[in-house]
Amino acid sequence: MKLALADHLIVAPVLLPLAASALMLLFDERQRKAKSFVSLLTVLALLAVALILFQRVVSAGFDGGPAASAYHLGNWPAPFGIVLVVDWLSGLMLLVTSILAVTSLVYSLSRWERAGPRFHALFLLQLMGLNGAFLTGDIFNLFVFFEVLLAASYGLLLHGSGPARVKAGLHYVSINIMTSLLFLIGAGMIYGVTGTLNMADLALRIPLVQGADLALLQSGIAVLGVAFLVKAGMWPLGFWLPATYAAAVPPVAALFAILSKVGIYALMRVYLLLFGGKVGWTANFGEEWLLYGGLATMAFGTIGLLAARTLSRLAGYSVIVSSGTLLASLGVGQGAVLAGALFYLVSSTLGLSAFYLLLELIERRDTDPGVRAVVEPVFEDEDTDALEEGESEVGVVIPVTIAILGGGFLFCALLLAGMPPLSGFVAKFAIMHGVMGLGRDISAAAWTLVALLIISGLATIVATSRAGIDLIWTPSDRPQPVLRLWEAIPVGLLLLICLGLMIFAGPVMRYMERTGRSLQDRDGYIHAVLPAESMAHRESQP
Amino acid sequence: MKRWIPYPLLAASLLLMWVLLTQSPSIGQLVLGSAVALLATWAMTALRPERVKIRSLRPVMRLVGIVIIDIVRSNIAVARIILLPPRNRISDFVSLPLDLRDPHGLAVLALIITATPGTMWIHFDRTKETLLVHVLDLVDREAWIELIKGRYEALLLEIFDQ
Amino acid sequence: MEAVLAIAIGVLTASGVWLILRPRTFQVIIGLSLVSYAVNLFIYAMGRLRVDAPALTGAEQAGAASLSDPVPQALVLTAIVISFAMTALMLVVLLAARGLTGTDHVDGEDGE
Amino acid sequence: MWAILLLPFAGSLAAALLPTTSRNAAALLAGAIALLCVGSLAMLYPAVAGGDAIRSELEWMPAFGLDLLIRLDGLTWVFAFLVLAIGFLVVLYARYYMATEDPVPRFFSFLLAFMGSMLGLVLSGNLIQLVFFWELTSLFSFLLIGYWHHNESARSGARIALLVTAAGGMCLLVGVLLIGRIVGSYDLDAVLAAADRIKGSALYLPALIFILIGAFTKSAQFPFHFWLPHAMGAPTPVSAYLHSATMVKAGIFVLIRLWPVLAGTDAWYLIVTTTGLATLLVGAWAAIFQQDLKGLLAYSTISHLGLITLLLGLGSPLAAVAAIFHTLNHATFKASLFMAVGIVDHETGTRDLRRLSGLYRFMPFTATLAMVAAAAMAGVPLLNGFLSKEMFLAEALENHRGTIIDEALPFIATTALALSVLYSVRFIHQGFFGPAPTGLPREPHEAPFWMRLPVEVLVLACLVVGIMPSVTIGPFLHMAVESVLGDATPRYSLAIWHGFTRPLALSVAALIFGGVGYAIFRDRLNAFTAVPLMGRLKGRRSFEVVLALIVSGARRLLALTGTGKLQPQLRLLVIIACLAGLLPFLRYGYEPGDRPGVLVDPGFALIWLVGCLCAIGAAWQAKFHRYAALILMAGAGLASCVSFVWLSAPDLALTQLLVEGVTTVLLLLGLRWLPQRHPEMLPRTRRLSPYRLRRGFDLGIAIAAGAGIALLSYAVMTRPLPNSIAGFFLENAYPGGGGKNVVNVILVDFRAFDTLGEITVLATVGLTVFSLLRRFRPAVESVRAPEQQRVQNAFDDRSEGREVGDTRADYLAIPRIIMQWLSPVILVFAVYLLVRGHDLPGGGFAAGVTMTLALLLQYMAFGTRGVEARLRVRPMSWVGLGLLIAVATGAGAWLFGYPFLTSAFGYADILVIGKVPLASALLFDVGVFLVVIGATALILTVLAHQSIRTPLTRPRSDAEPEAGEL
Amino acid sequence: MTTLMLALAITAAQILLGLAMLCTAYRILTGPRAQDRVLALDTFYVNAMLLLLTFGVQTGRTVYFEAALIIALLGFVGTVALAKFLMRGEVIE
Amino acid sequence: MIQAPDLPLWAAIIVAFLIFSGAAMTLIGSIGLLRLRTFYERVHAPTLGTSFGTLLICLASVVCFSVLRSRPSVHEILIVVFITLTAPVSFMLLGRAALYRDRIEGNPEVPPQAQ
Ligand code: NA
Ligand code: NA
Repeated sequence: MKLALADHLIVAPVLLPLAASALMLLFDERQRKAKSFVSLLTVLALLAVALILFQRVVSAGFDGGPAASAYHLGNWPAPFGIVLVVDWLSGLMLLVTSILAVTSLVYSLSRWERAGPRFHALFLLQLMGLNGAFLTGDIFNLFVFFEVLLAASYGLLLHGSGPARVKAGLHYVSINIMTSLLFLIGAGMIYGVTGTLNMADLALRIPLVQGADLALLQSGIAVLGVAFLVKAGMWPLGFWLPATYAAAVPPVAALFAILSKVGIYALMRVYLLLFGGKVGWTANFGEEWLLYGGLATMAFGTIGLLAARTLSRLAGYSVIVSSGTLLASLGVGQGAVLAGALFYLVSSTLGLSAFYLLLELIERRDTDPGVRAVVEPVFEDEDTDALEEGESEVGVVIPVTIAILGGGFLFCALLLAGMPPLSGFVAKFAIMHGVMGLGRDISAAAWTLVALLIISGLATIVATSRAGIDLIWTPSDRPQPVLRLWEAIPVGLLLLICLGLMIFAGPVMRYMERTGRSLQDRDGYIHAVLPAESMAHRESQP
Repeated sequence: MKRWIPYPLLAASLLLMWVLLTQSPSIGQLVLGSAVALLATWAMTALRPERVKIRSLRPVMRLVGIVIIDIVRSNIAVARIILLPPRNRISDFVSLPLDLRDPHGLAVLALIITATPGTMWIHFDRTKETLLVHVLDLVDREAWIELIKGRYEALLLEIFDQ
Repeated sequence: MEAVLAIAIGVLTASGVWLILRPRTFQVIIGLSLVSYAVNLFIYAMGRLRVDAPALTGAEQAGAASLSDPVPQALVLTAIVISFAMTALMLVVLLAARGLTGTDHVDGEDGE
Repeated sequence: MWAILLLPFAGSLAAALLPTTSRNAAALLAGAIALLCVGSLAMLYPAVAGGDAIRSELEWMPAFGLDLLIRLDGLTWVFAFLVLAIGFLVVLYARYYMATEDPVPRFFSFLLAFMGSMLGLVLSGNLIQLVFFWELTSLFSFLLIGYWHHNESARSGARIALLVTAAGGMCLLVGVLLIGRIVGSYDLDAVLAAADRIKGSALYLPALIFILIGAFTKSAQFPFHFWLPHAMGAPTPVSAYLHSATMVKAGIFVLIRLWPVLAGTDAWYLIVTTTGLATLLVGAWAAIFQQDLKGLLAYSTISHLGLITLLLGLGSPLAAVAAIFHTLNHATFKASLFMAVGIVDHETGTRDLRRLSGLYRFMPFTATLAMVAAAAMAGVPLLNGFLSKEMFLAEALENHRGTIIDEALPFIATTALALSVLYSVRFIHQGFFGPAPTGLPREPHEAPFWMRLPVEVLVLACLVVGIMPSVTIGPFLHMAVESVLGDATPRYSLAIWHGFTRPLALSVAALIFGGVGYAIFRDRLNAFTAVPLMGRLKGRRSFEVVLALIVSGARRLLALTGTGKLQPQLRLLVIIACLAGLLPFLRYGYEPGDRPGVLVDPGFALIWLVGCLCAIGAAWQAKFHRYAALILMAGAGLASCVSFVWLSAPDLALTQLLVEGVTTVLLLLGLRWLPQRHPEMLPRTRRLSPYRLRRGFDLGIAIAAGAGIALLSYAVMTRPLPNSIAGFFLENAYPGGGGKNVVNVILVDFRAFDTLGEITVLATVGLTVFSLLRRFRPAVESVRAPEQQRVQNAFDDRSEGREVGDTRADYLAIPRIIMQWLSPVILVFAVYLLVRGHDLPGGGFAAGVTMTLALLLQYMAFGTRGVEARLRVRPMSWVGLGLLIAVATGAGAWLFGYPFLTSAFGYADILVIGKVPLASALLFDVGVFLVVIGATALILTVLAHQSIRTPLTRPRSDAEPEAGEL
Repeated sequence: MTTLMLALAITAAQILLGLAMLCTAYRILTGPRAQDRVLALDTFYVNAMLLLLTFGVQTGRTVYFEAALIIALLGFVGTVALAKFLMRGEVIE
Repeated sequence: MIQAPDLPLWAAIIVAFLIFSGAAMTLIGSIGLLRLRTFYERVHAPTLGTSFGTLLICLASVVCFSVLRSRPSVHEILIVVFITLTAPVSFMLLGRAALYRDRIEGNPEVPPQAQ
């Protein structure tokens, strides 16, 4: 099958960062300017590609056409070759990723890229991993991209070195290696029982598994699910998350905001695709685990929010709460919640990212010189690329620094707490509307979800108001934080997008609803991936 | 010639190795093998090995023959030592002075001594020019020294230029 | 054969898991390696066992069904590479942790 | 209409952007906007007066039944008018109240935003929208209360207000969602039309409770009232605005708005009446003991809010009318009182009743105004407060439900009103009469005209309404009442004189009791520093204690439910994974399949006997004998390599064998930086039982995990193979992929994308390792050269004729020759593996690792410096190049219009050589090859480089003389 | 018959090699010294290589040859590193 | 798996003999690893496997595949060559390291280093 040039765009989100980072490896380590430039260019191109792909999904999907389109790598037919699929969900995730990429990168350019070597290559590889994970339609390829994104995240987490990062890194690496092994076990068993790795093909084959094979298949899927849940940070598998995110340098943590969502994405993708059929045993498989796990995660995150002593921990537990909310929303098993959950996903990801960018600016005043000493060169041959040297530290001191920081903080807090005027409120409303709006009775679990949504929002207010008042309102003799324009702009941009999400909640929600529906009605995806005759063939089987 | 094929013997051996590996002496493989062998020899020049100074290749066959015989003999001897019940056997280190200086010659000697069961090259002290060998069944210290110096070193001295 | 391999996988896993649960970083890295061995064998086993049937075809196609399943093998190859990479990474991180925290305890603090 | 809503927000934004010094501009802007809005609202009056609601809709989230909807009816109009008119007066007042150096644009910005939110709230025609603005009022009130955030009281007051009201807002949201669920719409008109459905629904009670919590928190009803007095840290204009017409009235507004659909049930009656009653009493009781004028007003506000709530709770239409009326009256007199107190504070520098006295002679105008307003608050005839109070008393005397509340209501009402009289009298008498004050922070004098003007306007309103109610407030009240009650609007009269009625009697009694009470207790009241009976129940303290408890509880709970340690996390992970894998078998049972097994080979079994022994040994030794554990691990690895060969997976065996070698070297490289561990280092306490218990438990987990995975694999292996995708690969590898080695064709063609990802992982890890080791800080003990080197170098140094390093040179002299000559051999072998990989076991990865091993041998033989003096080792570039080749090969397919990684192969007929198979996949494999060499070499050499780096802190002490024989 | 004889001989050889590996395993496990373990590991590698060769003869396939060749050519890399670590305290100086 | 390639009797006998004796030789070497007393004695034992064991089994392979394919198959010689080149390197390095370790511990069985 010959393709037009534009059709190859689907693979660009993976190849572009890969090629750019490969190119950077050929550069000398000192050519920072050039690397920053290439990096920025790549990220902007990624944003453009994501927008185009998104636009395609939107225009095709809302016209009633097939929103999902598949790219058969190597020109091998599915389910044999690997496919990349852009559909409602992956298009959205790509877009969110590239937005975060742009903001985090711009933010890092003013300072953080210099905290260690090879930042840009790692950053781009991280993007490649994320994009690949969102695009792939193959379960083992998903593993590979998980590894790519994890490998890059290890590098980025450790960027800047220092005891806190290294210790967090050790935990993060150990847990994730173990998790990857679980992923392999799960994926292996799924292949062992079904004989395929393509997700669409699996969706067709899984309902046909019968008898004693069922236990094996479910066992494999459950193990795989555990792997996803670790990434998503579900209680009690997500204790690593706040510490890890807190240790990372701000632009990295800001990009990591999407990392925990990869686990959620994988759950949505795999579980809804494989078990969305509502046929036989696949109906509602594992739902209650997601639900109760999600609720427990929300509760744990809430406790953490209240207990957090630093802003970065607070943000970490917000990530947990957000994960828990999404898991529980997935678990309540009501389609109407999906749209709200997706909206929430986008909104909370952007909000958390902004929060991570911001909190360092706020806490910057407390920079402890002792911390820096540890990461100073140890050996004589280090080249002098430490944070301060060479470049002027005098930024554009905006006279209203505090006002901007305070305002930004306030908006982030509101966003995370689910208060107006930003999109957090709409997201929370949409989830609650979904949870309460359906079914004959509101189940106890639904009530709990609502209660936890409220309580976690309150806890966010309690915690952020305490921290915000301490850091911004309380007079102190700390020096005025130095805020650079290019650090403020990304935060503002993210918040602006959240405001936009709120204002244009109608169309956005329409998209989310279509996304939610497409996840439940899997045919669009399967049709896009598998050739028609194989569908027909499979469907004719008992 | 020297410039293009710095180590003709090496190149030839590598080509032979290629043919053995591919198990097909077709022209195609020969050409490819030659190319690879050349590539490898060039790579070798980059490593700048010490020059191999060979005086004569004639004693090589004799050396090989001796070594094979010794290996067979000592294999049996060592097997007996292992299998038979322990007797009063002395195994000890033997230190002997060497006249061989050429590193490649020494390397071959080391290979021979170590590959032969029952003797073991431990250490060559270049300052004192003495070799330390461990012998499993040391009946007669002098006999062993004579064996090494007379049987192997002498031949090697003939082969390698000093 | 199946039983032997299953037991082998089990023993490797058990040893590895036991090490992973130990408090010293080096134990953890050895444990992860052992579990990786086990997982590689496990994935391989998902294609069922076949002796003397490597997945080599050719113009003179043997019956495809009689060959061993190449898919898990390809997956294991990828997994081997990745687990090697992860071992390297883990090692370096543990060295860094050892240097920065002054102990090889996984939590950076001594005392069991 | 949208303009009315948007203007304040736009103004807020504009004010925020003004320079901090432009107080006049900001005030002018705020005032103009308020006036403009009042004007527009007035123009809408005729349309509303007709009794119909004006609706204006903007699509927002139609899918959720959520559209932006402005709905203007009588009630809304009146409330909006209050918000805007009092807002205007507050702006005027604030202009003169706020200090010159205060950066007021921010203040006016918040004030305008608050005004907008409040307007949005009352104008909402949609319940969700209402909640939206409701939360915004919480937010902006927080900012306003905390405006003087350098004061601790302002900060904590703001935070308390925020927490309480935001929490209430979230409850309100739930309640509203429930209403939406019952009604099927959030549209206010739809909701109001569905009164019966709501009251009959099973969800009525939860909805009611949630909505009431929301309303009560906002309107400072007992027991949520405590935030209000603490909000007094706000600038007085803010208090005047928030606590008269706006913030606290939001709750009342919601109660009134939803009165038709929620009121009239027993639950409503019981909850609302009781709460109102309690609030009425508590507020009034606390107010009389206040020494701070603003505190007095705050509690009086609480009390009056309780009164209104009580009225609404009664459920009768007349009571509702009274409630609405009193809401309006309270807004006017309370706003003016706050402003008057503000003037007093402003001009004297204190608000302490005990210090103030005789101010009348200094500020007669203000005093008069305050007196009139206080009289209105006390319910003195000819003032507006009197009218609504009479209505209240009349309702109090009515029998509503025949409960005990009904019986007691007249007495309680009278008592509360008497208290109200008492604190009003106390306020006026103590503040404005008596001897001249002494020791005030400032010399008191009359306030400027413009500052008094707002008070005068409000007081005038009190008077006019009080004297001529039906002419002035009548139509508006009627309009508001009708919009709420509709057809149920009762007949009521706004006359000043209804004759000698029972309510009048109670009213008079209250006035007398209040006056007498003040006369008796005035001095004693001044002595109180806390409110008797309620003193212990300090709202803020207990709130903060509760918060602190929550936080410390959360910390304890967090420690209990979470962990920062790695072992417990891994333990949990393993346990959960085991359980997850196990659960399905509990349901379906475990049974091995019936596929005929492969006969056991003794060699294979023995290999694994050894392998298992090694694995267990590694587990046993890893703690103290790292080196031994490493060897044991390699043994186990070798067993799996051999079994891959045995089980027809030669590619895996090759790869794993090669990786084994590299891994061993890698771990050894690392081991150099890990200081020794000895069993002696263990303290004896390790033998304690919890430690053993944990080990036992871990052993159990390990065995369970092992057994579990063994059983799983056995079950799968004994089952017949499903109809898998493998068949396609086996059939198409040669015809479609041009390779006979199916595994390799999968790797470089069918699933080349996996391989691309995999080499990316390798490259990324290389980068990470590189980055991390650039700042490597070795453990203190291992900075020095290893002990062996120190000893050997010392020996060399000591010995005659030897130089430092000779031992090493001697050691490696012979092996290094062999290792060097082997490198071209290994290179040829690597190329062989690469070239043949497509048809036979091998491939780019195996070839790459082989090359790395050759390189490693050189490094081991010649040392880092030795090798790098000879070779240009630039692994980073190799990685980059390899990745680019792989990507470019894949992208080459685009030129032909095929997807990425589409392979091409053919047979090139080259002269002499004959047919040579060429596949683009081979080029891809070359990329893999390069990346693998680059990345593995990068990792290993970067590690190796650590040894030759010179630490900044400590000179390298190779030649350190140390005792020891060699 | 011929085949059976050969098969039995090969299997017997494999068993012998397996037993040889068991011997090496004993040394790997018990040492006593580090050098004993290394030596035993090296021997284990050689034994495994020979086992692979017998397997190749048994199956009549040459595809397993490269695995044996890798052990022969590169199996010693690990041993060299281990030995050098013992002698010098670090693998690459 | 009891199987073997289909060889003529003479070849089968040769192969069987070579393979069995090679394995036996190797086993003897490994037994030596068990039985011999000191490390320096034990270090001799594996050479049985690397020399005779390998040689015999490779010869078996040569015979087997040459007969099977009816053309000379001598690539096994590479294994013999490689193992002969590489095994001594390991043993030498290991032996010297052991010597150092024994000397540093003052083991009387090893000769002291001459200054
Ligand atoms: Na970092
Ligand atoms: Na391959």
